Amino acid sequence: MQLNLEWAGAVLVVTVTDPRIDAASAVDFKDGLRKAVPSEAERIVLDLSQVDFIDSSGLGAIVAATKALGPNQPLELAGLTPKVASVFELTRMDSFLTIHATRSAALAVAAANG
Amino acid sequence: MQLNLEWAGAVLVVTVTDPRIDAASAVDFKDGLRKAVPSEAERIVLDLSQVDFIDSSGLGAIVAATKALGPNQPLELAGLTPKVASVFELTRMDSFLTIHATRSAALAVAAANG
Amino acid sequence: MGEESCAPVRPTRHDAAKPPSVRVILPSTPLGVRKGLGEINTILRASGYSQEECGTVEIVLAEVLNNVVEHAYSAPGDDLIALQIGPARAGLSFLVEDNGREMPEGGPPIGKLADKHSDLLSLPEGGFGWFIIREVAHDVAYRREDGRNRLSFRIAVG
Amino acid sequence: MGEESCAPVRPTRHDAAKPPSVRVILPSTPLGVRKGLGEINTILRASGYSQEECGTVEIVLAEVLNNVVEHAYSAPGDDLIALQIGPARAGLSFLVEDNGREMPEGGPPIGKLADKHSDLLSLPEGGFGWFIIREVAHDVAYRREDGRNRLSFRIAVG
Ligand SMILES: Nc1ncnc2c1ncn2[C@@H]1O[C@H](COP(=O)(O)OP(=O)(O)O)[C@@H](O)[C@H]1O
Ligand SMILES: Nc1ncnc2c1ncn2[C@@H]1O[C@H](COP(=O)(O)OP(=O)(O)O)[C@@H](O)[C@H]1O
Repeated sequence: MQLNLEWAGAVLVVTVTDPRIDAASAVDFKDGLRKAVPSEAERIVLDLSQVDFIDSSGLGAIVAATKALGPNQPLELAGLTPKVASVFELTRMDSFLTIHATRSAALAVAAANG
Repeated sequence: MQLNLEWAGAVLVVTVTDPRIDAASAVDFKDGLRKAVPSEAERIVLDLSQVDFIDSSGLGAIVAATKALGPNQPLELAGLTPKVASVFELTRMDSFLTIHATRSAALAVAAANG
Repeated sequence: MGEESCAPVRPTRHDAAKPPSVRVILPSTPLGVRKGLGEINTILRASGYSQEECGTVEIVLAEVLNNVVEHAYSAPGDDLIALQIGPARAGLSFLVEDNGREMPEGGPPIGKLADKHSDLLSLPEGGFGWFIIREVAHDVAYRREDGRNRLSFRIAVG
Repeated sequence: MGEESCAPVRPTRHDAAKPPSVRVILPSTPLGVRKGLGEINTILRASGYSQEECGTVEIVLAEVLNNVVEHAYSAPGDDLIALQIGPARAGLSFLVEDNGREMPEGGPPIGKLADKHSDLLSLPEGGFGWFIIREVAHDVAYRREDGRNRLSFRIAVG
Protein backbone atom coordinates (compact mmCIF):
# COMPACT_ATOMS: atom_id res chain seq x y z
CA MET A 1 0.00 0.00 0.00
CA GLN A 2 1.56 3.22 -1.25
CA LEU A 3 1.16 6.26 1.03
CA ASN A 4 2.55 9.69 0.18
CA LEU A 5 3.42 11.99 3.11
CA GLU A 6 3.56 15.75 3.06
CA TRP A 7 3.55 18.32 5.86
CA ALA A 8 1.59 21.55 5.87
CA GLY A 9 2.81 23.06 9.12
CA ALA A 10 1.77 20.63 11.85
CA VAL A 11 -0.78 19.00 9.55
CA LEU A 12 0.28 15.73 7.97
CA VAL A 13 -1.32 15.07 4.58
CA VAL A 14 -1.36 11.35 3.78
CA THR A 15 -2.24 10.61 0.16
CA VAL A 16 -3.28 7.08 -0.71
CA THR A 17 -1.86 6.46 -4.19
CA ASP A 18 -3.32 2.97 -4.62
CA PRO A 19 -6.67 2.92 -6.42
CA ARG A 20 -8.29 0.49 -3.96
CA ILE A 21 -8.59 0.13 -0.19
CA ASP A 22 -10.22 -3.29 -0.12
CA ALA A 23 -10.02 -6.64 1.65
CA ALA A 24 -6.73 -7.32 -0.12
CA SER A 25 -5.07 -4.14 1.11
CA ALA A 26 -6.90 -2.95 4.24
CA VAL A 27 -4.50 -4.49 6.78
CA ASP A 28 -1.54 -3.10 4.87
CA PHE A 29 -3.19 0.29 4.74
CA LYS A 30 -3.86 0.34 8.49
CA ASP A 31 -0.28 -0.70 9.28
CA GLY A 32 1.14 1.81 6.82
CA LEU A 33 -0.91 4.64 8.27
CA ARG A 34 0.03 3.76 11.83
CA LYS A 35 3.74 3.80 10.96
CA ALA A 36 3.42 6.97 8.90
CA VAL A 37 1.94 9.18 11.60
CA PRO A 38 4.44 10.55 14.19
CA SER A 39 3.34 12.07 17.47
CA GLU A 40 4.22 15.57 16.15
CA ALA A 41 1.26 15.46 13.75
CA GLU A 42 -1.47 17.64 15.25
CA ARG A 43 -3.99 16.80 12.58
CA ILE A 44 -4.03 14.26 9.76
CA VAL A 45 -5.68 14.79 6.39
CA LEU A 46 -6.20 11.56 4.49
CA ASP A 47 -6.35 12.47 0.81
CA LEU A 48 -8.46 9.82 -0.96
CA SER A 49 -8.73 11.59 -4.32
CA GLN A 50 -6.75 8.83 -6.05
CA VAL A 51 -8.82 6.05 -4.49
CA ASP A 52 -11.47 4.72 -6.81
CA PHE A 53 -12.95 1.96 -4.62
CA ILE A 54 -13.32 1.16 -0.95
CA ASP A 55 -15.16 -1.75 0.63
CA SER A 56 -16.22 -2.47 4.22
CA SER A 57 -12.70 -3.69 5.13
CA GLY A 58 -11.24 -0.38 3.97
CA LEU A 59 -13.96 1.52 5.76
CA GLY A 60 -13.26 -0.48 8.92
CA ALA A 61 -9.56 0.31 8.63
CA ILE A 62 -10.25 4.05 8.41
CA VAL A 63 -12.61 3.92 11.40
CA ALA A 64 -10.05 1.91 13.36
CA ALA A 65 -7.24 4.35 12.50
CA THR A 66 -9.39 7.33 13.47
CA LYS A 67 -10.22 5.73 16.82
CA ALA A 68 -6.61 4.70 17.47
CA LEU A 69 -5.27 8.20 16.78
CA GLY A 70 -7.93 9.60 19.08
CA PRO A 71 -9.22 13.15 19.59
CA ASN A 72 -5.73 14.63 20.01
CA GLN A 73 -4.72 13.66 16.51
CA PRO A 74 -7.91 14.07 14.51
CA LEU A 75 -7.99 12.19 11.21
CA GLU A 76 -10.00 13.94 8.51
CA LEU A 77 -10.85 12.77 5.02
CA ALA A 78 -10.59 14.71 1.80
CA GLY A 79 -11.22 14.27 -1.91
CA LEU A 80 -13.66 11.36 -1.88
CA THR A 81 -14.41 10.13 -5.40
CA PRO A 82 -18.06 9.20 -6.16
CA LYS A 83 -17.94 5.43 -5.47
CA VAL A 84 -15.98 5.99 -2.27
CA ALA A 85 -18.31 8.76 -1.09
CA SER A 86 -21.35 6.56 -1.63
CA VAL A 87 -19.97 3.85 0.65
CA PHE A 88 -19.44 6.38 3.45
CA GLU A 89 -22.97 7.67 2.97
CA LEU A 90 -24.55 4.25 2.71
CA THR A 91 -23.05 3.18 6.04
CA ARG A 92 -23.77 6.61 7.60
CA MET A 93 -20.07 6.88 8.43
CA ASP A 94 -20.16 10.34 6.83
CA SER A 95 -21.94 11.57 9.95
CA PHE A 96 -19.24 10.30 12.31
CA LEU A 97 -16.14 11.29 10.37
CA THR A 98 -15.01 14.70 9.17
CA ILE A 99 -15.03 14.82 5.39
CA HIS A 100 -13.78 17.69 3.24
CA ALA A 101 -14.46 18.09 -0.46
CA THR A 102 -10.81 18.57 -1.32
CA ARG A 103 -7.43 18.46 0.29
CA SER A 104 -7.07 22.25 0.04
CA ALA A 105 -10.45 22.72 1.69
CA ALA A 106 -9.24 20.45 4.49
CA LEU A 107 -6.05 22.49 4.88
CA ALA A 108 -7.94 25.78 4.83
CA VAL A 109 -10.16 24.59 7.67
CA ALA A 110 -7.15 23.26 9.55
CA ALA A 111 -5.40 26.64 9.18
CA ALA A 112 -8.51 28.52 10.35
CA ASN A 113 -8.82 26.23 13.40
CA GLY A 114 -5.18 26.92 14.22
CA MET B 1 -3.97 -41.27 -2.53
CA GLN B 2 -6.02 -44.15 -1.20
CA LEU B 3 -4.97 -47.63 -2.41
CA ASN B 4 -6.72 -50.82 -1.34
CA LEU B 5 -4.63 -54.01 -1.39
CA GLU B 6 -5.92 -57.56 -1.72
CA TRP B 7 -4.18 -60.81 -2.61
CA ALA B 8 -5.56 -63.46 -4.97
CA GLY B 9 -2.87 -66.10 -4.65
CA ALA B 10 0.35 -64.48 -5.84
CA VAL B 11 -1.60 -61.78 -7.65
CA LEU B 12 -1.83 -58.44 -5.88
CA VAL B 13 -4.98 -56.48 -6.66
CA VAL B 14 -4.49 -52.77 -6.07
CA THR B 15 -7.73 -50.79 -6.11
CA VAL B 16 -7.52 -47.03 -6.49
CA THR B 17 -10.34 -45.65 -4.35
CA ASP B 18 -9.77 -41.97 -5.23
CA PRO B 19 -11.91 -40.74 -8.12
CA ARG B 20 -9.04 -38.93 -9.85
CA ILE B 21 -5.46 -39.70 -10.86
CA ASP B 22 -4.47 -36.24 -12.01
CA ALA B 23 -1.66 -33.71 -11.75
CA ALA B 24 -2.60 -33.12 -8.11
CA SER B 25 -2.30 -36.79 -7.15
CA ALA B 26 -0.05 -38.53 -9.71
CA VAL B 27 3.18 -38.32 -7.66
CA ASP B 28 1.38 -39.58 -4.59
CA PHE B 29 -0.14 -42.40 -6.60
CA LYS B 30 3.23 -43.47 -8.01
CA ASP B 31 4.86 -43.44 -4.54
CA GLY B 32 1.92 -45.28 -3.01
CA LEU B 33 2.01 -47.97 -5.66
CA ARG B 34 5.78 -48.43 -5.34
CA LYS B 35 5.49 -48.89 -1.56
CA ALA B 36 2.45 -51.17 -1.87
CA VAL B 37 4.01 -53.80 -4.13
CA PRO B 38 6.31 -56.30 -2.41
CA SER B 39 8.71 -58.54 -4.32
CA GLU B 40 6.42 -61.56 -3.67
CA ALA B 41 3.79 -60.17 -6.05
CA GLU B 42 4.04 -62.15 -9.27
CA ARG B 43 1.46 -60.07 -11.07
CA ILE B 44 -0.30 -56.82 -10.22
CA VAL B 45 -3.84 -55.98 -11.22
CA LEU B 46 -4.59 -52.26 -10.94
CA ASP B 47 -8.36 -51.94 -10.47
CA LEU B 48 -9.42 -48.54 -11.83
CA SER B 49 -13.17 -49.09 -11.65
CA GLN B 50 -13.56 -46.34 -9.03
CA VAL B 51 -11.49 -43.86 -11.00
CA ASP B 52 -13.58 -41.39 -12.93
CA PHE B 53 -10.83 -39.23 -14.44
CA ILE B 54 -7.20 -39.56 -15.43
CA ASP B 55 -5.01 -36.99 -17.17
CA SER B 56 -1.58 -37.26 -18.80
CA SER B 57 0.18 -37.05 -15.42
CA GLY B 58 -1.80 -40.04 -14.19
CA LEU B 59 -1.17 -41.87 -17.43
CA GLY B 60 2.56 -41.13 -17.14
CA ALA B 61 2.54 -42.45 -13.57
CA ILE B 62 0.98 -45.73 -14.68
CA VAL B 63 3.46 -46.11 -17.54
CA ALA B 64 6.35 -45.32 -15.19
CA ALA B 65 5.11 -47.84 -12.61
CA THR B 66 4.71 -50.53 -15.26
CA LYS B 67 8.23 -49.90 -16.52
CA ALA B 68 9.72 -49.82 -13.02
CA LEU B 69 8.10 -53.11 -12.03
CA GLY B 70 9.39 -54.65 -15.25
CA PRO B 71 8.46 -57.85 -17.05
CA ASN B 72 8.87 -60.00 -13.92
CA GLN B 73 6.08 -58.21 -12.13
CA PRO B 74 3.63 -57.39 -14.90
CA LEU B 75 1.18 -54.60 -14.08
CA GLU B 76 -2.21 -55.02 -15.72
CA LEU B 77 -5.18 -52.70 -15.72
CA ALA B 78 -8.81 -53.56 -15.08
CA GLY B 79 -12.19 -51.88 -14.91
CA LEU B 80 -11.54 -48.70 -16.88
CA THR B 81 -14.51 -46.33 -16.76
CA PRO B 82 -15.45 -44.54 -20.01
CA LYS B 83 -13.52 -41.28 -19.59
CA VAL B 84 -10.45 -43.15 -18.38
CA ALA B 85 -10.62 -45.67 -21.23
CA SER B 86 -10.82 -42.89 -23.80
CA VAL B 87 -7.59 -41.32 -22.55
CA PHE B 88 -5.76 -44.66 -22.91
CA GLU B 89 -7.17 -45.04 -26.42
CA LEU B 90 -6.48 -41.48 -27.45
CA THR B 91 -2.80 -41.79 -26.53
CA ARG B 92 -2.61 -45.35 -27.96
CA MET B 93 -1.40 -46.55 -24.57
CA ASP B 94 -4.06 -49.26 -24.78
CA SER B 95 -1.83 -51.05 -27.31
CA PHE B 96 1.20 -51.11 -25.00
CA LEU B 97 -0.49 -51.98 -21.72
CA THR B 98 -2.59 -55.01 -20.83
CA ILE B 99 -6.15 -53.94 -20.11
CA HIS B 100 -8.94 -56.18 -18.83
CA ALA B 101 -12.61 -55.28 -18.82
CA THR B 102 -13.04 -56.15 -15.16
CA ARG B 103 -11.02 -57.19 -12.20
CA SER B 104 -12.46 -60.70 -12.26
CA ALA B 105 -11.57 -61.01 -15.95
CA ALA B 106 -8.02 -59.99 -15.03
CA LEU B 107 -7.89 -62.61 -12.27
CA ALA B 108 -9.32 -65.33 -14.53
CA VAL B 109 -6.60 -64.65 -17.09
CA ALA B 110 -3.96 -64.58 -14.38
CA ALA B 111 -5.19 -67.94 -13.04
CA ALA B 112 -5.21 -69.47 -16.56
CA ASN B 113 -1.64 -68.24 -17.16
CA GLY B 114 -0.55 -69.72 -13.87
CA MET C 1 -34.68 -2.71 2.28
CA GLY C 2 -37.08 -1.16 -0.26
CA GLU C 3 -36.08 0.68 -3.40
CA GLU C 4 -36.49 3.88 -1.44
CA SER C 5 -33.84 3.16 1.13
CA CYS C 6 -30.84 2.87 -1.15
CA ALA C 7 -30.58 6.51 -2.06
CA PRO C 8 -26.82 7.02 -1.90
CA VAL C 9 -26.05 4.32 -4.47
CA ARG C 10 -29.19 4.95 -6.48
CA PRO C 11 -29.50 2.88 -9.64
CA THR C 12 -30.26 5.01 -12.68
CA ARG C 13 -32.66 3.68 -15.31
CA HIS C 14 -32.01 3.79 -19.02
CA ASP C 15 -32.51 1.55 -22.00
CA ALA C 16 -28.98 1.02 -23.20
CA ALA C 17 -27.96 -1.79 -20.85
CA LYS C 18 -28.35 -5.36 -22.03
CA PRO C 19 -28.16 -7.78 -19.09
CA PRO C 20 -25.45 -10.37 -19.73
CA SER C 21 -25.73 -14.02 -18.81
CA VAL C 22 -22.37 -14.96 -17.50
CA ARG C 23 -20.74 -17.32 -15.05
CA VAL C 24 -17.64 -16.30 -13.17
CA ILE C 25 -15.43 -18.62 -11.19
CA LEU C 26 -12.87 -17.05 -8.92
CA PRO C 27 -10.28 -18.05 -6.32
CA SER C 28 -11.36 -17.58 -2.72
CA THR C 29 -8.58 -15.11 -1.92
CA PRO C 30 -8.63 -11.33 -1.47
CA LEU C 31 -6.68 -10.87 -4.71
CA GLY C 32 -8.86 -13.38 -6.56
CA VAL C 33 -11.95 -11.39 -5.55
CA ARG C 34 -10.33 -8.15 -6.64
CA LYS C 35 -9.49 -9.64 -10.01
CA GLY C 36 -12.97 -11.11 -10.40
CA LEU C 37 -14.61 -7.76 -9.63
CA GLY C 38 -12.44 -6.22 -12.34
CA GLU C 39 -13.64 -8.77 -14.89
CA ILE C 40 -17.27 -8.29 -13.93
CA ASN C 41 -16.88 -4.54 -14.20
CA THR C 42 -15.49 -4.94 -17.72
CA ILE C 43 -18.37 -7.21 -18.70
CA LEU C 44 -21.03 -4.87 -17.30
CA ARG C 45 -19.52 -1.77 -18.87
CA ALA C 46 -19.43 -3.60 -22.21
CA SER C 47 -23.11 -4.51 -21.69
CA GLY C 48 -24.03 -0.83 -21.41
CA TYR C 49 -24.27 -0.31 -17.65
CA SER C 50 -23.16 3.08 -16.38
CA GLN C 51 -20.11 3.61 -14.23
CA GLU C 52 -22.44 4.35 -11.29
CA GLU C 53 -24.40 1.13 -11.81
CA CYS C 54 -21.18 -0.85 -12.04
CA GLY C 55 -20.09 0.75 -8.78
CA THR C 56 -23.34 -0.37 -7.13
CA VAL C 57 -22.79 -3.94 -8.28
CA GLU C 58 -19.13 -3.85 -7.31
CA ILE C 59 -19.66 -2.84 -3.69
CA VAL C 60 -22.33 -5.51 -3.10
CA LEU C 61 -20.32 -8.24 -4.78
CA ALA C 62 -17.18 -7.18 -2.92
CA GLU C 63 -19.00 -7.63 0.41
CA VAL C 64 -20.57 -10.95 -0.54
CA LEU C 65 -17.40 -12.44 -2.00
CA ASN C 66 -15.08 -11.21 0.73
CA ASN C 67 -17.41 -12.73 3.30
CA VAL C 68 -17.00 -16.09 1.59
CA VAL C 69 -13.21 -15.68 1.62
CA GLU C 70 -13.11 -14.59 5.26
CA HIS C 71 -15.92 -16.58 6.86
CA ALA C 72 -17.07 -19.52 4.71
CA TYR C 73 -13.65 -20.96 3.86
CA SER C 74 -11.11 -21.48 6.63
CA ALA C 75 -7.99 -20.07 5.01
CA PRO C 76 -7.13 -18.74 1.58
CA GLY C 77 -5.97 -21.69 -0.51
CA ASP C 78 -7.21 -23.44 -3.61
CA ASP C 79 -10.91 -22.95 -2.92
CA LEU C 80 -13.18 -21.42 -5.53
CA ILE C 81 -16.31 -19.30 -5.58
CA ALA C 82 -18.85 -19.62 -8.40
CA LEU C 83 -20.96 -16.66 -9.41
CA GLN C 84 -23.83 -16.46 -11.90
CA ILE C 85 -25.07 -13.19 -13.31
CA GLY C 86 -28.21 -13.00 -15.40
CA PRO C 87 -31.17 -10.85 -16.28
CA ALA C 88 -33.90 -10.33 -13.66
CA ARG C 89 -37.38 -8.82 -13.94
CA ALA C 90 -35.96 -5.58 -12.67
CA GLY C 91 -32.20 -5.47 -12.81
CA LEU C 92 -29.62 -8.20 -12.59
CA SER C 93 -29.84 -11.45 -10.68
CA PHE C 94 -26.88 -12.95 -8.87
CA LEU C 95 -26.18 -16.41 -7.48
CA VAL C 96 -23.05 -16.97 -5.41
CA GLU C 97 -22.02 -20.52 -4.54
CA ASP C 98 -19.24 -21.90 -2.37
CA ASN C 99 -18.31 -25.19 -0.70
CA GLY C 100 -17.39 -23.59 2.61
CA ARG C 101 -19.04 -23.78 5.99
CA GLU C 102 -22.69 -23.02 6.50
CA MET C 103 -23.90 -19.58 7.57
CA PRO C 104 -23.72 -19.46 11.41
CA GLU C 105 -27.45 -19.02 12.12
CA GLY C 106 -28.51 -21.03 9.08
CA GLY C 107 -28.93 -17.76 7.22
CA PRO C 108 -27.24 -14.46 6.48
CA PRO C 109 -26.89 -11.93 9.33
CA ILE C 110 -29.33 -9.02 9.58
CA GLY C 111 -26.61 -6.43 9.18
CA LYS C 112 -26.96 -3.58 11.60
CA LEU C 113 -25.51 -0.14 11.78
CA ALA C 114 -23.89 2.00 14.44
CA ASP C 115 -26.34 3.79 16.70
CA LYS C 116 -26.99 7.32 15.42
CA HIS C 117 -26.21 8.66 18.86
CA SER C 118 -22.99 6.79 19.50
CA ASP C 119 -19.76 8.72 19.37
CA LEU C 120 -16.71 8.09 17.22
CA LEU C 121 -14.83 6.04 19.80
CA SER C 122 -17.64 3.53 20.17
CA LEU C 123 -18.05 2.97 16.43
CA PRO C 124 -17.77 -0.60 15.19
CA GLU C 125 -14.73 -1.34 13.02
CA GLY C 126 -16.39 -4.18 11.14
CA GLY C 127 -19.75 -5.69 10.39
CA PHE C 128 -20.64 -3.16 7.69
CA GLY C 129 -20.67 -5.86 5.04
CA TRP C 130 -24.12 -7.32 5.52
CA PHE C 131 -25.61 -3.93 6.17
CA ILE C 132 -24.41 -2.78 2.74
CA ILE C 133 -25.67 -5.96 1.07
CA ARG C 134 -29.15 -5.68 2.60
CA GLU C 135 -29.34 -1.97 1.95
CA VAL C 136 -28.57 -2.21 -1.76
CA ALA C 137 -29.62 -5.71 -2.85
CA HIS C 138 -33.16 -7.07 -3.10
CA ASP C 139 -34.71 -10.53 -2.71
CA VAL C 140 -31.78 -11.84 -0.69
CA ALA C 141 -32.18 -15.60 -0.25
CA TYR C 142 -29.87 -18.20 1.21
CA ARG C 143 -29.97 -21.95 1.03
CA ARG C 144 -27.62 -24.76 1.96
CA GLU C 145 -27.71 -27.55 -0.63
CA ASP C 146 -25.38 -30.49 -1.31
CA GLY C 147 -22.79 -29.08 1.05
CA ARG C 148 -22.82 -25.83 -0.87
CA ASN C 149 -23.87 -22.34 0.19
CA ARG C 150 -26.13 -20.65 -2.36
CA LEU C 151 -26.83 -16.98 -1.90
CA SER C 152 -29.03 -15.24 -4.43
CA PHE C 153 -30.08 -11.63 -4.74
CA ARG C 154 -31.04 -8.97 -7.24
CA ILE C 155 -29.60 -5.53 -7.85
CA ALA C 156 -31.85 -2.95 -9.49
CA VAL C 157 -29.61 -1.64 -12.27
CA GLY C 158 -30.23 -1.29 -16.00
CA MET D 1 -6.21 -32.64 -36.31
CA GLY D 2 -9.36 -32.80 -38.41
CA GLU D 3 -12.76 -33.78 -37.06
CA GLU D 4 -12.00 -37.33 -38.27
CA SER D 5 -8.99 -37.91 -36.07
CA CYS D 6 -10.59 -37.55 -32.65
CA ALA D 7 -12.49 -40.80 -32.73
CA PRO D 8 -11.93 -42.07 -29.19
CA VAL D 9 -13.33 -38.96 -27.50
CA ARG D 10 -15.88 -38.32 -30.22
CA PRO D 11 -18.19 -35.38 -29.61
CA THR D 12 -21.83 -36.26 -30.08
CA ARG D 13 -24.17 -33.73 -31.71
CA HIS D 14 -27.56 -32.82 -30.35
CA ASP D 15 -29.64 -29.70 -29.95
CA ALA D 16 -30.10 -29.50 -26.21
CA ALA D 17 -26.81 -27.83 -25.27
CA LYS D 18 -26.75 -24.07 -24.92
CA PRO D 19 -23.18 -22.74 -24.96
CA PRO D 20 -22.60 -20.74 -21.77
CA SER D 21 -20.46 -17.67 -21.38
CA VAL D 22 -17.94 -18.36 -18.60
CA ARG D 23 -15.01 -16.47 -17.11
CA VAL D 24 -12.75 -18.47 -14.87
CA ILE D 25 -9.92 -17.22 -12.72
CA LEU D 26 -7.93 -20.04 -11.13
CA PRO D 27 -5.03 -20.32 -8.74
CA SER D 28 -2.11 -21.81 -10.66
CA THR D 29 -1.92 -24.93 -8.48
CA PRO D 30 -2.79 -28.58 -9.15
CA LEU D 31 -5.71 -28.40 -6.71
CA GLY D 32 -6.89 -25.10 -8.12
CA VAL D 33 -7.03 -26.69 -11.56
CA ARG D 34 -8.86 -29.74 -10.20
CA LYS D 35 -11.49 -27.61 -8.49
CA GLY D 36 -11.83 -25.38 -11.52
CA LEU D 37 -12.47 -28.39 -13.76
CA GLY D 38 -15.19 -29.47 -11.32
CA GLU D 39 -16.95 -26.10 -11.49
CA ILE D 40 -16.71 -26.01 -15.28
CA ASN D 41 -18.14 -29.51 -15.45
CA THR D 42 -21.10 -28.43 -13.32
CA ILE D 43 -21.76 -25.45 -15.59
CA LEU D 44 -21.53 -27.48 -18.80
CA ARG D 45 -23.81 -30.20 -17.48
CA ALA D 46 -26.32 -27.53 -16.46
CA SER D 47 -26.02 -26.07 -19.98
CA GLY D 48 -27.11 -29.37 -21.50
CA TYR D 49 -23.83 -30.97 -22.53
CA SER D 50 -23.63 -34.74 -22.16
CA GLN D 51 -21.36 -36.48 -19.71
CA GLU D 52 -19.21 -37.59 -22.64
CA GLU D 53 -18.91 -34.07 -24.01
CA CYS D 54 -17.99 -32.77 -20.57
CA GLY D 55 -15.32 -35.48 -20.40
CA THR D 56 -13.89 -34.32 -23.72
CA VAL D 57 -13.67 -30.73 -22.50
CA GLU D 58 -12.27 -31.82 -19.15
CA ILE D 59 -9.31 -33.77 -20.51
CA VAL D 60 -8.25 -30.98 -22.88
CA LEU D 61 -8.59 -28.28 -20.22
CA ALA D 62 -6.75 -30.46 -17.70
CA GLU D 63 -3.78 -30.73 -20.07
CA VAL D 64 -3.74 -27.05 -20.99
CA LEU D 65 -4.14 -25.78 -17.43
CA ASN D 66 -1.71 -28.22 -15.86
CA ASN D 67 0.88 -27.20 -18.46
CA VAL D 68 0.52 -23.61 -17.31
CA VAL D 69 0.93 -24.69 -13.66
CA GLU D 70 3.93 -26.89 -14.42
CA HIS D 71 5.72 -25.06 -17.22
CA ALA D 72 4.62 -21.45 -17.60
CA TYR D 73 4.82 -20.46 -13.93
CA SER D 74 7.91 -21.33 -11.91
CA ALA D 75 6.33 -22.64 -8.72
CA PRO D 76 2.80 -22.85 -7.36
CA GLY D 77 2.14 -19.57 -5.56
CA ASP D 78 -0.21 -16.66 -6.01
CA ASP D 79 -0.20 -16.83 -9.80
CA LEU D 80 -3.52 -16.87 -11.60
CA ILE D 81 -4.77 -18.41 -14.83
CA ALA D 82 -7.66 -16.81 -16.73
CA LEU D 83 -9.97 -18.88 -18.89
CA GLN D 84 -12.85 -17.74 -21.08
CA ILE D 85 -15.43 -20.12 -22.48
CA GLY D 86 -17.94 -19.03 -25.08
CA PRO D 87 -19.96 -20.19 -28.05
CA ALA D 88 -18.10 -20.97 -31.29
CA ARG D 89 -19.37 -21.60 -34.83
CA ALA D 90 -19.14 -25.31 -34.14
CA GLY D 91 -18.75 -26.09 -30.50
CA LEU D 92 -17.23 -24.11 -27.67
CA SER D 93 -14.34 -21.66 -27.87
CA PHE D 94 -11.68 -21.38 -25.20
CA LEU D 95 -9.08 -18.74 -24.39
CA VAL D 96 -6.48 -19.45 -21.72
CA GLU D 97 -4.25 -16.63 -20.50
CA ASP D 98 -1.34 -16.54 -18.07
CA ASN D 99 1.50 -14.20 -17.13
CA GLY D 100 4.11 -16.94 -17.07
CA ARG D 101 7.07 -17.59 -19.29
CA GLU D 102 6.75 -17.79 -23.05
CA MET D 103 6.34 -21.14 -24.82
CA PRO D 104 9.86 -22.50 -25.39
CA GLU D 105 9.86 -22.44 -29.22
CA GLY D 106 7.60 -19.38 -29.42
CA GLY D 107 4.66 -21.72 -29.85
CA PRO D 108 3.02 -24.83 -28.46
CA PRO D 109 4.84 -28.16 -28.97
CA ILE D 110 3.73 -30.45 -31.81
CA GLY D 111 2.86 -33.25 -29.43
CA LYS D 112 4.04 -36.59 -30.63
CA LEU D 113 3.28 -40.11 -29.67
CA ALA D 114 5.30 -43.20 -28.87
CA ASP D 115 6.45 -45.09 -31.94
CA LYS D 116 3.98 -47.85 -32.78
CA HIS D 117 6.85 -50.32 -32.86
CA SER D 118 8.54 -49.34 -29.62
CA ASP D 119 8.25 -51.71 -26.69
CA LEU D 120 6.87 -51.01 -23.24
CA LEU D 121 10.22 -50.25 -21.64
CA SER D 122 11.04 -47.51 -24.12
CA LEU D 123 7.68 -45.77 -23.70
CA PRO D 124 7.77 -42.12 -22.74
CA GLU D 125 6.45 -41.31 -19.26
CA GLY D 126 5.39 -37.79 -20.15
CA GLY D 127 4.72 -35.51 -23.07
CA PHE D 128 1.22 -36.88 -23.70
CA GLY D 129 -0.32 -33.53 -22.87
CA TRP D 130 0.12 -31.71 -26.13
CA PHE D 131 -0.68 -34.79 -28.14
CA ILE D 132 -4.07 -34.99 -26.44
CA ILE D 133 -4.72 -31.28 -26.91
CA ARG D 134 -3.92 -31.36 -30.63
CA GLU D 135 -5.83 -34.58 -31.15
CA VAL D 136 -9.06 -33.32 -29.63
CA ALA D 137 -9.03 -29.53 -29.98
CA HIS D 138 -9.34 -27.53 -33.22
CA ASP D 139 -8.00 -24.16 -34.37
CA VAL D 140 -5.23 -24.13 -31.77
CA ALA D 141 -3.57 -20.71 -31.81
CA TYR D 142 -0.93 -19.22 -29.55
CA ARG D 143 0.24 -15.67 -29.18
CA ARG D 144 2.46 -13.84 -26.79
CA GLU D 145 1.09 -10.37 -26.01
CA ASP D 146 1.93 -7.83 -23.31
CA GLY D 147 3.98 -10.39 -21.41
CA ARG D 148 1.03 -12.77 -21.45
CA ASN D 149 0.49 -16.16 -23.04
CA ARG D 150 -2.81 -16.46 -24.89
CA LEU D 151 -3.79 -19.88 -26.09
CA SER D 152 -7.07 -20.27 -27.93
CA PHE D 153 -8.80 -23.34 -29.32
CA ARG D 154 -12.18 -24.82 -30.07
CA ILE D 155 -13.74 -28.10 -28.98
CA ALA D 156 -16.46 -29.54 -31.16
CA VAL D 157 -19.17 -30.31 -28.61
CA GLY D 158 -22.82 -29.34 -28.50
N1 LIG E 1 -20.52 -16.26 3.80
C1 LIG E 1 -20.52 -16.38 5.14
N2 LIG E 1 -20.33 -17.59 5.71
C2 LIG E 1 -20.30 -17.69 7.04
N3 LIG E 1 -20.45 -16.66 7.89
C3 LIG E 1 -20.65 -15.45 7.42
C4 LIG E 1 -20.69 -15.23 6.02
N4 LIG E 1 -20.91 -13.92 5.83
C5 LIG E 1 -20.99 -13.35 7.04
N5 LIG E 1 -20.82 -14.25 8.02
C6 LIG E 1 -20.88 -13.94 9.48
O1 LIG E 1 -21.58 -12.71 9.63
C7 LIG E 1 -20.78 -11.71 10.30
C8 LIG E 1 -21.08 -10.32 9.73
O2 LIG E 1 -20.61 -10.21 8.42
P1 LIG E 1 -20.29 -8.77 7.81
O3 LIG E 1 -21.46 -7.87 8.03
O4 LIG E 1 -19.88 -8.91 6.39
O5 LIG E 1 -19.08 -8.20 8.66
P2 LIG E 1 -17.55 -8.64 8.76
O6 LIG E 1 -17.26 -9.51 7.59
O7 LIG E 1 -16.83 -7.33 8.72
O8 LIG E 1 -17.41 -9.36 10.07
C9 LIG E 1 -19.36 -12.19 10.09
O9 LIG E 1 -18.48 -11.71 11.09
C10 LIG E 1 -19.52 -13.71 10.10
O10 LIG E 1 -19.54 -14.20 11.41
N1 LIG F 1 2.14 -23.55 -21.20
C1 LIG F 1 3.43 -23.87 -21.43
N2 LIG F 1 4.39 -22.96 -21.19
C2 LIG F 1 5.68 -23.29 -21.41
N3 LIG F 1 6.10 -24.48 -21.85
C3 LIG F 1 5.21 -25.42 -22.11
C4 LIG F 1 3.82 -25.17 -21.91
N4 LIG F 1 3.16 -26.28 -22.27
C5 LIG F 1 4.07 -27.18 -22.65
N5 LIG F 1 5.31 -26.68 -22.56
C6 LIG F 1 6.55 -27.41 -22.92
O1 LIG F 1 6.18 -28.48 -23.79
C7 LIG F 1 6.56 -29.75 -23.28
C8 LIG F 1 5.54 -30.81 -23.64
O2 LIG F 1 4.32 -30.60 -22.94
P1 LIG F 1 3.32 -31.80 -22.69
O3 LIG F 1 3.06 -32.46 -24.01
O4 LIG F 1 2.12 -31.28 -22.00
O5 LIG F 1 4.09 -32.81 -21.77
P2 LIG F 1 4.55 -32.72 -20.23
O6 LIG F 1 3.80 -31.60 -19.62
O7 LIG F 1 4.15 -34.06 -19.70
O8 LIG F 1 6.03 -32.50 -20.27
C9 LIG F 1 6.74 -29.52 -21.80
O9 LIG F 1 7.60 -30.43 -21.20
C10 LIG F 1 7.25 -28.07 -21.76
O10 LIG F 1 8.63 -28.03 -21.96
